[in-house]
Amino acid sequence: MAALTFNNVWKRYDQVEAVKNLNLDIRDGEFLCLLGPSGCGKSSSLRMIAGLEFISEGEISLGGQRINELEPRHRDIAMVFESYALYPQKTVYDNMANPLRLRKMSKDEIDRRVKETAAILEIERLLGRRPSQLSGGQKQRVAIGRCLVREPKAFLFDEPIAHLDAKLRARMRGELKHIQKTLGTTTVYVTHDQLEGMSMADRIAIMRDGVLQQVATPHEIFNRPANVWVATFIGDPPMNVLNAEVQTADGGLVARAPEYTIAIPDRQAAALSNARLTDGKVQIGIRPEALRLSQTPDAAHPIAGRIYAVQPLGDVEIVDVRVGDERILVKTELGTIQNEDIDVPVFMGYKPEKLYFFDAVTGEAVYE
Amino acid sequence: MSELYLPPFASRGFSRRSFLGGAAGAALLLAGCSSETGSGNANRTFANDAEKWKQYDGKKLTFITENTPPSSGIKAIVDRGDFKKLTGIDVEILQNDLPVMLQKAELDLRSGGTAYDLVYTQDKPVTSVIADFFEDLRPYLEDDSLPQIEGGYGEEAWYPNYLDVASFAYSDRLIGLPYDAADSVFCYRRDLFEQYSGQFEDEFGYPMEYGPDTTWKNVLEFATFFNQLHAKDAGVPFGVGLHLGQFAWTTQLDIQRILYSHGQWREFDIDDVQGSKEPGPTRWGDEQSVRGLELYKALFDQSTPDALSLGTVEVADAYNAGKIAMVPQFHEFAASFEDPANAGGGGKTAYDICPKGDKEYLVGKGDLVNGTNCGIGGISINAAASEDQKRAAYLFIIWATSLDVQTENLKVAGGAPTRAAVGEVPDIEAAQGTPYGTGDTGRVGPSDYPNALTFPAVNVGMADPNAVLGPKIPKFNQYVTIVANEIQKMCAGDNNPEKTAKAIQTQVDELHGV
Amino acid sequence: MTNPRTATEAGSTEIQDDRAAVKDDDLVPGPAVDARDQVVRGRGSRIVGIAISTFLTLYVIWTLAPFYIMITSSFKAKGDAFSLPAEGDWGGAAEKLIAFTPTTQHYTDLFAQGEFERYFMNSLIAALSSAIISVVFGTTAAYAISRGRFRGKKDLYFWIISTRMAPVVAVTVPLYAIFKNFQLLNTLPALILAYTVFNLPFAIWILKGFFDAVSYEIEEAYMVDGHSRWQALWKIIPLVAPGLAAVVVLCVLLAWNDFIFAAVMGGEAAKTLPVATQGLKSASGIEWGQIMAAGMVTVAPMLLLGIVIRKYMVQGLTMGAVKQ
Amino acid sequence: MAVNTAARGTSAGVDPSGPNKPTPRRYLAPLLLPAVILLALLSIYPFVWLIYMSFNAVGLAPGAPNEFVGFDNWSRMFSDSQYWESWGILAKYSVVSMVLEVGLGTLLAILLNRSKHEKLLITILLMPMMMAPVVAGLLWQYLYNGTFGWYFWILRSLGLLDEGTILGSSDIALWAIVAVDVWEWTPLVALIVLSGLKLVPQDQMEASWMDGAGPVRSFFQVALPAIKGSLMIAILLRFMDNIRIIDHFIALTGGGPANSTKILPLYLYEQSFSFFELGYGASIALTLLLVTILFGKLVVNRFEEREENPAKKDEELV
Repeated sequence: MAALTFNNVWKRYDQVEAVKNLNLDIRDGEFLCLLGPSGCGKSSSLRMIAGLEFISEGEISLGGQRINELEPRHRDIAMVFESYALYPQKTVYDNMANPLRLRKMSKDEIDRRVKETAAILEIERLLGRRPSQLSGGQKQRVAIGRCLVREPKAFLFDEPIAHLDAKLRARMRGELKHIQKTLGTTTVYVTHDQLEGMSMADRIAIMRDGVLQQVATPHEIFNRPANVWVATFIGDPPMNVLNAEVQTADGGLVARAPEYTIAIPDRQAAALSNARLTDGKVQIGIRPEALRLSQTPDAAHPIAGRIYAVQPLGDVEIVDVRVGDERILVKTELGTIQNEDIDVPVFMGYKPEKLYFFDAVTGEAVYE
Repeated sequence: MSELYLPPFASRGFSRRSFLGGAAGAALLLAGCSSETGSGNANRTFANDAEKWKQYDGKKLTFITENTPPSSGIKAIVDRGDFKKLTGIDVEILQNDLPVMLQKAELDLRSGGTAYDLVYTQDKPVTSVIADFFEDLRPYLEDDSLPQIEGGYGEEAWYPNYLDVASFAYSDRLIGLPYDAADSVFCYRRDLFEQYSGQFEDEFGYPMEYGPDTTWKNVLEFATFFNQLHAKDAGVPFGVGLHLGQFAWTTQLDIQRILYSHGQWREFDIDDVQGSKEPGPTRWGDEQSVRGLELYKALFDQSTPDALSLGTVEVADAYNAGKIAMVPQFHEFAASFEDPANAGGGGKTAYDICPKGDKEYLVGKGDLVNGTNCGIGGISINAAASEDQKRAAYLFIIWATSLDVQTENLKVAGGAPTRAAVGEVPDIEAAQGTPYGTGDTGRVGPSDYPNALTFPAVNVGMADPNAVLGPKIPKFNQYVTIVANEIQKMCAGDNNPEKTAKAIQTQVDELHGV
Repeated sequence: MTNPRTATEAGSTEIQDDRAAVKDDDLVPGPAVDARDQVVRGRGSRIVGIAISTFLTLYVIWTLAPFYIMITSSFKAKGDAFSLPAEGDWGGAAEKLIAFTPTTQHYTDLFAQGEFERYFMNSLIAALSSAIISVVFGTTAAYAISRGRFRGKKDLYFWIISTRMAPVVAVTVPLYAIFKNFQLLNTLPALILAYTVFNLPFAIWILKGFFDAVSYEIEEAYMVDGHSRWQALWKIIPLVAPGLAAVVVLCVLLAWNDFIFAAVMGGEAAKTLPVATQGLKSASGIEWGQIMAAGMVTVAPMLLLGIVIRKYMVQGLTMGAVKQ
Repeated sequence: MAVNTAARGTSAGVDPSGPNKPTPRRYLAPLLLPAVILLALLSIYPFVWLIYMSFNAVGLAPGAPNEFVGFDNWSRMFSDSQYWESWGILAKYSVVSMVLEVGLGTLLAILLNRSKHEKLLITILLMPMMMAPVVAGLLWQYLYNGTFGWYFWILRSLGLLDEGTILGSSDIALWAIVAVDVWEWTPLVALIVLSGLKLVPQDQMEASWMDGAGPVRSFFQVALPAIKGSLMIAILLRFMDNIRIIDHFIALTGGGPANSTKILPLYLYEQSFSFFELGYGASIALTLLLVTILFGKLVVNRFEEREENPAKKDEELV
């Protein structure tokens, strides 16, 4: 078990820069999630740790030791692949025993470890089967088992549960977290699914276009996103972002758009006036759950719009509201909206303390 | 397959001489035969020879032959229109490697096909295999409605022995006329002989000179000498070249020369000219054959190390490249030996009769002769062709074997004429080596008719008692394959001469059901 | 795919891996082709790299050297140009191999005396005709086998394939006897039929694979649109066009390069280039220059084909084991 | 579990993929029959003829009766030492060229697979295969020639050949033809194996590195099982071609020296078309055919297995 450090790491493929100057400390025993959309460089980063990709520039160290030049097999890192990558001609037992055999472990020891691990994963009865006789979830467990038996310095997971159905995914999230906590092994987990990151990781590292956006606990990522991109990436449904201009009014600051004007709370007003906004342009972020709806206009619901669509989701419903050219999602309790007809006028209110402000040009969040 | 070989009538030992001797009987016989060929123009009368030549104006003949210079020469002469002008007949000449040619001709003739009107019939590899499918030419010889052979059919006009070999197989049917010839002569580097004669004498006690009495044992010693010389980085790489590789029948000829030189040893107890469809037990395996093989093996050990891959052509290439001092070779190769572009050629070669047998290798009391063998190519007519085609084909045969065409062929392509008179054409006579027997048979120097350099040697070699003409047996190609394989094995060191001779004997006798 | 070195654009023989599409992170290099270049290697890797380059270079030389010698020899004059330097004289060897005065004599001789134009045409006619027959009959049969479901299909299919694999000589023996009865010997039709023995099964084999890859829904769509079943079949022919091209090319290659059939059944009237080339060997002299020239005439058109349509050549030569 | 049913469906012989829905039979016949009839005329009829010939002494002349000889040809064949020797030479030739071609071809395929010049190299590798085998034979005969041959000269100059020539010695000639075969056909093996390598699952390769395997170990653990099918196809195709095509032998040695290169198909050719023992030839041809058909069965099975493989691959992703 060891800490992992990225030090000014770059990854280039010919013309394309996949990872740009990545600096990241992963603590010993930590469960870190590398989160980002397709092509953000998260898999490249993971594969550089594994040794499956060259490090174009910079340094990765494991337990304080530089590992750039080490071949994958000498790094003592285990990895679970998206496709599980089980050896089709080998039984489950042999798949799991393979890394141990390569380490010239004694037969008894191998047997003991494989059976122990199989017990943890509840796959003892599958040991004699071949991968083609397993379901997706079972294969996934075997792939994890192949990593666990080794007791490596670090685990790498590359979208391990992406191909499972939703129900199984939810269950596996819990199990993976449990296992990681039990073993306490440093873990890097790559996913594009923010839910996996939020639910499992100690910390999340969010990447976009090869650049690390933010590293923080799930709580912090959700509540204090570093920029508008992170803010909209995390959360479901995503945060609403409205374009407005900051203006002075009534001794305070307001954000003004053609359809509405939002008063900026005092604690943020100071930061916003200090911040050097270009032409006063600002983006306002409001999570759908921070908005409330009324079908009658009043002071608590100052923003007027019209219903575009209503999506009921059991106990809550998502209301899609058109305001001028923009569309705003509101998450509200079922039954808030009586008349669901299209184009019926509605009025929105918000909690001022739940407003986020971002520099419209740089996208950086502005906090007090 | 045996039913294919049932002879029309058995006639062992019936030779041309007896046939010609009984002239009156023959005339009767011919009269009888000609009446059978009573279709088409057979009974027409013609005002003159020109009309006789022209009677098949517009016909087309196909002649399948080997891809050797004489045939290329004929093709060149035909292509320029000589024969067409004379007869109005078109001739398509197809040239192939001999095995391919045989394969095609055999397939066609055996199946009664008429793809080929005329077939090149090399005496042993072709004639002895498909003799039964050729037209008997005797009626044609006496047919007034056809032009006749210039100079007649007889020894006066042709080289001795050629007629016998090309005309008969297994019967008294006359199935072909000699058209070209490949006779073995002994070729050696005269420049090297002169240069090292003294040195050789110092070591072996007699001068290194080649003559009619030079024996195979002498040749072996010459070769040994040259190889020793080469070990000291002088002379040429190898003493003597052999024809061991590539084609089985040239391998058989290579050993046959040597064996025949010792007591005129023959492979079968049969008549060389007629051959036999049931040759009986072979003589392979007897003491003389073992001695002969021992001599051959000794020669092999002094020959080029790649002898097993050298066929006739390859050994000539090696000789031309200056790698070999002596080689028994077919006389048509003189043209390439005289080519000044070649390192070993260009006037350095002398041509003489093949070596004589040596008494050291003779078992018993036979004669020692200068064993000489040959491949005599005749032209024969496909018996299955229509009457008119056959008669038109006959016109081609007598034209192609005529004195003028043979002389022309010698000029065009370095052909190998079958008529003695070609050698008497003034230019060609001048180009020949000095007459045999003067002690200086090998004429050296550039020539317009390089092949003529060999004529003096050929004249003697191909005459009795030196010439060995057989064996004509239906399974000749199988026979030579056995011989070649076993000799190659012997030379490769897999078998000793005695076992080799016995192995040949066993297989050949099995082949003939003895 | 943003990575320019991924497998997808690499062309013919690469097999597209559908996992690439599922993969979330497009920046991961495509499977198989280049990925291993990206793997971190140990210290010995440079030496290994040099060894690999050396091996590949040597192998290319080993492959091309005979061609080089063939081409140069076909342009060398007789005599000295053909002689070899003394053994061990590498300098002299290099000189002989590179510096000589080229002559087109051998080619002129071939076409002037050897009737090589006719042999060339014979080769072309025999090869093309057999290819066309095979592709026409092969297309319908392959379609039927691909789409049809009937008893004995497997056995029928195996019989067809085994015909392609029969030893040439074994087939020649009876075919000779049969063609003789039909008086086909020494004609181009005999050769065309003989080549069809091997080309037709081959065409069926390859084209079946192509038809298998065309979804039946496409035909159903045509039929729903109002086409008859025959029209629907006709409409999907363009979809197997690459297969048709591959088959034509390979059939031509096989027939063009045949020796045994042409030697035994071809005769003069249907003499093809390989037979004519072999026929230049004679018992009284081998004109290596001319044989090399004839070899060039025989091989050049196929080399050209091979380079132009490499993809189909690869597929056909491997009996479709290599899919495009 | 859906996967398992699909797999079961496959092994039960039902068309797995779905596209090949049945076409009504009345449409099949006109499509299938022309080719089948043509092929039957060109293969079954000759085959029956071949069997008939093997029991006869065949006369080629029209009307010349074929003489029924019972099992004479067959008993002669079984007691013909050359027949068995020729099998031996064929086996020796095939096995050695196979080992070399598979070894070299696999190595080449691996290197090609990682090469930046893959396309160029494949084009170069294709070149020998484009050459008519008989022309290749002639070309190599020239290269081996003891007077003009460059390869002969090189071997001599390197001191690798002290006595004798290449085609002239019964110890070397067969290996010299093997070299020609390797030259012309190793690329074929390489291409087939290369296509197999393209199917090697990269993730499994990586997994095995992560497990701690070195390049050699991971090749045997992951790549080899994946290319096994391709290798088998390559091997069988080459074996059958060795039986099918004898052009190299005809051009290079004609079976010599001392029958050391007379492989069985060549012996058959000699018996049939040099000696016109067509009946005997037919017996030999039948035995060769039998062996080829056995090999053919194996090849077709392999192909079918391979065609089912991609399905297996998909299922791993489910």
